Amino acid sequence: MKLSKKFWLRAAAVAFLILLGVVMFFVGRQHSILVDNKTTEIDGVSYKALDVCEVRIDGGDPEELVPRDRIQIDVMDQHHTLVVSYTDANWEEKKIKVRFTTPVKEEMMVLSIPAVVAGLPMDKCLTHFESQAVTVDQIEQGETIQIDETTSFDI
Amino acid sequence: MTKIKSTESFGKKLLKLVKNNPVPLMFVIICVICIPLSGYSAGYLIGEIITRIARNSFLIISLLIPIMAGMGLNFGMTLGAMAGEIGLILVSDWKVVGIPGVVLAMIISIPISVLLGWFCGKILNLAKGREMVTSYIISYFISGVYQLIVLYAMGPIIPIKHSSLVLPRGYGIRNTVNLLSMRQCLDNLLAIRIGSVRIPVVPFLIIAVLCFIVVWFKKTKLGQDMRAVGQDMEVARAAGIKVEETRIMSIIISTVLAGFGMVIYLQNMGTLNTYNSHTQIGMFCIAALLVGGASVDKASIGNVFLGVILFHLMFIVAPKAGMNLIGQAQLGEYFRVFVSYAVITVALVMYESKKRRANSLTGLKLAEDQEVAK
Amino acid sequence: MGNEAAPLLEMRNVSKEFFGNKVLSDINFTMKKGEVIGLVGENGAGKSTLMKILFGMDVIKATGGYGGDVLIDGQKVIFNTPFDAINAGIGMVHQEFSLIPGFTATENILLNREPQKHHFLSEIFGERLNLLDRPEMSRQSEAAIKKLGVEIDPDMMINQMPVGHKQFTEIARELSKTGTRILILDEPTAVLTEHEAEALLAAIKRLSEQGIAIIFITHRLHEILTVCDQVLVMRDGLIVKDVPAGETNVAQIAKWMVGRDVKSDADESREKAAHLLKEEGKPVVMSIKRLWVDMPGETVRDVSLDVNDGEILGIGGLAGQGKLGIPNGVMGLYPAGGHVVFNGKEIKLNSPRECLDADLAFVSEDRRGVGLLLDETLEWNIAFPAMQIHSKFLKKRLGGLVKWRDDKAIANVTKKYVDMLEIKCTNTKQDAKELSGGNQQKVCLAKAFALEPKFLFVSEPTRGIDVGAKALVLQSLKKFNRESGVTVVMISSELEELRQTCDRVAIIANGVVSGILPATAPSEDFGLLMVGHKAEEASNE
Amino acid sequence: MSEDKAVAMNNGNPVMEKIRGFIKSFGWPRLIIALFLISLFIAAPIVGVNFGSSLSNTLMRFGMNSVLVLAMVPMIHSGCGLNFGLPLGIIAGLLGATLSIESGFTGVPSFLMAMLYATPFAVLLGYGYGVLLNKVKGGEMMIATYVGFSSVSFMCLMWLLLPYKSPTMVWGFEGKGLRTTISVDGFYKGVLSDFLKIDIGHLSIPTGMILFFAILAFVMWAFLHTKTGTAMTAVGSNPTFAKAGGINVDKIRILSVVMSTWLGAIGILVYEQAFGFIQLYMSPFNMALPAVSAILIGGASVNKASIPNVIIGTFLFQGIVTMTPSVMNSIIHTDMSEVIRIIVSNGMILYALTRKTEATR
Repeated sequence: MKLSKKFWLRAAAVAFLILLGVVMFFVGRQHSILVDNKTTEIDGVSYKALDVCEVRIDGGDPEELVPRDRIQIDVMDQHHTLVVSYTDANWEEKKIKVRFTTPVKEEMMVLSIPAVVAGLPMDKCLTHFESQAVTVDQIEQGETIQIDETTSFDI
Repeated sequence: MTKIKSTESFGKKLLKLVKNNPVPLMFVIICVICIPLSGYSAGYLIGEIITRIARNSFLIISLLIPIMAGMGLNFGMTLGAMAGEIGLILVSDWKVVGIPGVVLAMIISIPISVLLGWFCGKILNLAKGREMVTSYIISYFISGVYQLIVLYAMGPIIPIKHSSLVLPRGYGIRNTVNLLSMRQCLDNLLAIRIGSVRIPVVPFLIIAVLCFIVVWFKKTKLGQDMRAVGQDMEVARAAGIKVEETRIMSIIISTVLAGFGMVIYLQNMGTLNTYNSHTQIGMFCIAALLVGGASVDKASIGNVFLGVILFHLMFIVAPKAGMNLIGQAQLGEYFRVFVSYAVITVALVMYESKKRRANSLTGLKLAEDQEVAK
Repeated sequence: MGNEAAPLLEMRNVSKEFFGNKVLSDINFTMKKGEVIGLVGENGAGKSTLMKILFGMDVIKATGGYGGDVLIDGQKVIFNTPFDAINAGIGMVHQEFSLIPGFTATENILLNREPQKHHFLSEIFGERLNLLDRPEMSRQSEAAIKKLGVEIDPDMMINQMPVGHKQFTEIARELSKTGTRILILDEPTAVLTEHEAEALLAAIKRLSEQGIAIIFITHRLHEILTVCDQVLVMRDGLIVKDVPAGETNVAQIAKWMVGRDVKSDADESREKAAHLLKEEGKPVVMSIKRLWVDMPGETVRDVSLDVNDGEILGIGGLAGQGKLGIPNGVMGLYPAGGHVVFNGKEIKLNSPRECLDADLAFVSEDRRGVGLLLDETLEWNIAFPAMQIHSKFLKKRLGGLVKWRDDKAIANVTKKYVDMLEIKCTNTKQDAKELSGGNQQKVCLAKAFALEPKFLFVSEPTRGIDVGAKALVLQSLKKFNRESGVTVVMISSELEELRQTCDRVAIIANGVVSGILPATAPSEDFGLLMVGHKAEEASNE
Repeated sequence: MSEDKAVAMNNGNPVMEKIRGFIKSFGWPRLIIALFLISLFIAAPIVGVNFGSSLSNTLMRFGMNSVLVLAMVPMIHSGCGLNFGLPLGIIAGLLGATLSIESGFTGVPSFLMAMLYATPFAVLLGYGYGVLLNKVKGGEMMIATYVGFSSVSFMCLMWLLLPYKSPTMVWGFEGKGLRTTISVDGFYKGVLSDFLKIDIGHLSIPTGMILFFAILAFVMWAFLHTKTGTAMTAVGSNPTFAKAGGINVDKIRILSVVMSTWLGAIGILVYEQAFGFIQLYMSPFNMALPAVSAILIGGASVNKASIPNVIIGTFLFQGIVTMTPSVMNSIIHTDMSEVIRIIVSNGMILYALTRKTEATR
């Protein structure tokens, strides 16, 4: 059976839509990056927290971190640039710019700034974050579902 | 002489205008009375109206095509709204945000809308002559199916990961889904400000494109067929037009557009009332369209915009006017609900009685002929 | 003309049965290119069935097809749907307009055959998203209108057009179809004014000159003589005459149309004449003055008619001329105006109740729509009007406060009429919808008889029922009239039936009374009245 | 179910033919619903749900809702279609209820007075509604729906504005405007449902309430056997026939609408006395749909209905509403009753609307 030109065009249109959906999924995927400025130990080497630093991801607002700070930055897409400005031991202003990638499946990751500053490869600095089991939601008890055609007159 | 004639014709024109457009005029009067009572500033009102045009027009435009195909007001547009909501729930669980999230939600809604629209069209073909009441019941019926899916299947069957979406019992979606991550992302893109009024350029562009598509659609073969089917099914059938197929098409198109419209609507609202958002949307869209001067068998893009402006103006000012007048905001809220329903009732009654009046015209003509013959 | 090639259209031994009821037999005729054939005949003569066969209408196939052959260009053809017929070059303009009211003439002429422009999106979404090619549409419709040679505005909405223009639009639509060679016009002039009809006749001539063959069905016989080359006269499913138009005249055609060999019973006609003589002195019981009735398809324009006490008056005429409108208007089922005086009292129109209270009764031609409660029992059907109007079959309860339905009395009266009219049913509790047409008709009669009226309108009492039932129905009507002295007005499309049953027969044409003749008058006189010649003209010719 | 399949396969047997004819006339959806309910009743004792108390529950709800379902009958009979405008009758009932409490009656008299007060409102509203429906013949159902909706929302304004004084009904802190829920405790709570109540173990039968329904149903049945009742049926069966038979079709239709509206008003009073509360504002909004689907489940169609349809339909519908939560909960630990109710009831209405034989009107 020979498939008509129309069939192929239609298939292409559907494929385009699916592809668009997939692209949108990748592009629009939100990742939460927990930026850490803590003394950390990676592969047996300890990296000390910075005294003070300023972090920017993807040209967003700069955030200042003092030691033992952890902030959450939400980003879209997989490819990101990180800019860290800090003052090193010699009181010299330094700026480091690195690129990194967040895998699609990762929703929340920890980014260790001391490791970045130490020049470690990004896959060492950026690690998967296992969320703790306890959330507010599990404390709250029940929620009644309102199925009532008349409740929302707010438009 | 000429002057008298022109004023006379003007008077007649005015009378005709009043006679042909009682509903919009009634709303103009309500608004004129309520606006000063509410005490809102012009800037505030204009800003609100612009937001609401951007938010609601797309949904209302989705009603136009079934009207063209003679199927009356499509109360089944809520089916599309539900499809859009399912898209949004999934997208927010997948943590796809911003404009990509909106686009993805729309893409997900398409197959669901097509399926539901096809179902609705099939059923309406079985109930010719009472499409409206049937589509109205379909919307309730599918709403039940929607609840079955969202309340019971989401979790165990359709994986939902985030506890912020799922009810504490472990399955089913919460009453409200937060869409903060994509809230007004379309509206804010390229938005410009004139004075205190923010103009959401992108939604307006989308609506403009849709209007263009509707106008273009009327010029296509399918559009022509729909108009023919809408005016006389039997003649269209005799001419070889596939009547049933054409009617189903019109409902499918309307449902898909309603799905898109719902996504646009909800990205502006920023929250999704999982079990209630869609139920009222059909009613409000239909009321707005009718307020714009449309009737069951005739509606245009102009009706959509006039309707949104007048209807929502009333919606904004009524509670405040009630508050200032009697000291009860609740009164104004009930008032606007009452007006919405009353508008639909009046429009339906006018449509039905007009149909009957047209039938009695021939008799009058016969009597007249005999008078002349004498 | 005289080429040796096969004729454009030929019918050979065409016959058709509806459920064992022969409606067409042995139809033979041929038709040449550019020929205009006039087809005339009474209602039910088989004209429309013949045309349905030619046009491949679904109903023919659904009822078992037809016998014989239809040949086009000497080739045998079988049309399963109208679309097959259209492809073979046959165009048909039906009696009822098949136009979309809110479309322009152009849009209607090219309905579902619009020239289209292809574009990219239609590749994906299908041909139906092609854009309409408006300039090309205008060109084609103007060409079709020009071919017809009439002046209609192609951009005018149908619902703003005068009737004549609608008719022209319909014809133009057939012409715009590629290769239309045969055009069937089913009573195209019935709705036209004189002026418009003339324009149409001129158009027919022009089309014939262009080589299009036309079958022209009409009741206006002089039109046939003006434009046709050949006249086919049909009666009782047969072609009784096939003559060149030049060799005949209106009176002759009228005679052929109606003049079957009446098996006139000498006794009966003598009896009838005697009865008529006896009744002549009788007073007028109902007098209808300037009645108009708005009944779709059966408009009554201006009817004045006197009915004598105790007679059976027949009202005949061709379909669509308004004979059915008279009883429906008087009895208040359709909007009506004018004056009706019964027994010296004016009857209010548009009020069925007043008529029934004045002891009038009506058996409608629309059995299923008006005559019966299909979903209810025979008992209900027969007893209902009598119960409501005369409060019969009711038991008083609680000191007359409650009028309780007396189901036993109802069963008894139903039984009586079932026996009297020989209604075939399992029992009196059977639903009316389960009965055959003839028995349903008897139920309708029983319903009217149960009212015990002084005056009875019977509309098309024998429509769609078999021969046996027909005779019984007519007999019982006659008996009812002669024995109970009830005045009966019987409306029927079958002239012979009227002449057999009635004392006098009034003929309605174009919404007015064209003449009243005694039933014994020769049938050609009736024929002339039917086709709209006034009584004086009839006697002149 | 498997038995029915066997029936379908067994051709030629006259008994089987008869059964198949019965299924066809009864309609698949009704059969499925009936089988579903029967299986619920069978499953109930197995999963440990008390049969007696479920049955009493069903009976209680039957009594509460049956009069509302009965209110469908007159309008269906006269060919006005399904009464989606039932909220209008309910409003008349609510006016009666609130006026009776306002006048300070207690006990049985308060119920009687509520009925008495409700009557003129029901007649007046019903008359206007009937006149309107006569203007829109052919489009009754859609317009009925919206008449119901607009009247409910209009009454929302009125509940706030009308000068009610009784402290049991008025918002305490403001002193004006009625509360959304008003207790009828001390007024007419249980006047019917507790009257002649029979208790046998877990089973309790609200005799009074069922008796009250029986009286109304009998009156309705008797009415349909009178001259006017016969005319009403004829109007619904074929309005042209009725017109040709000298019936004033419009008048009969108005009468039927008034009757439906009045029954709606009485129905809500019966509902309230068992339920214990008067619910105002938006609550009458969706009262029509359950009543409509109940009578359809009982075997009525868009233009034919009988008293048995009311009884069977209400019992089936309320049976499902009461049984599904308890039984389903015991089986799968999930309460899907609300969703099932929505799908079943609206599916039933949809089925009735799309039946070919009924689509002619």
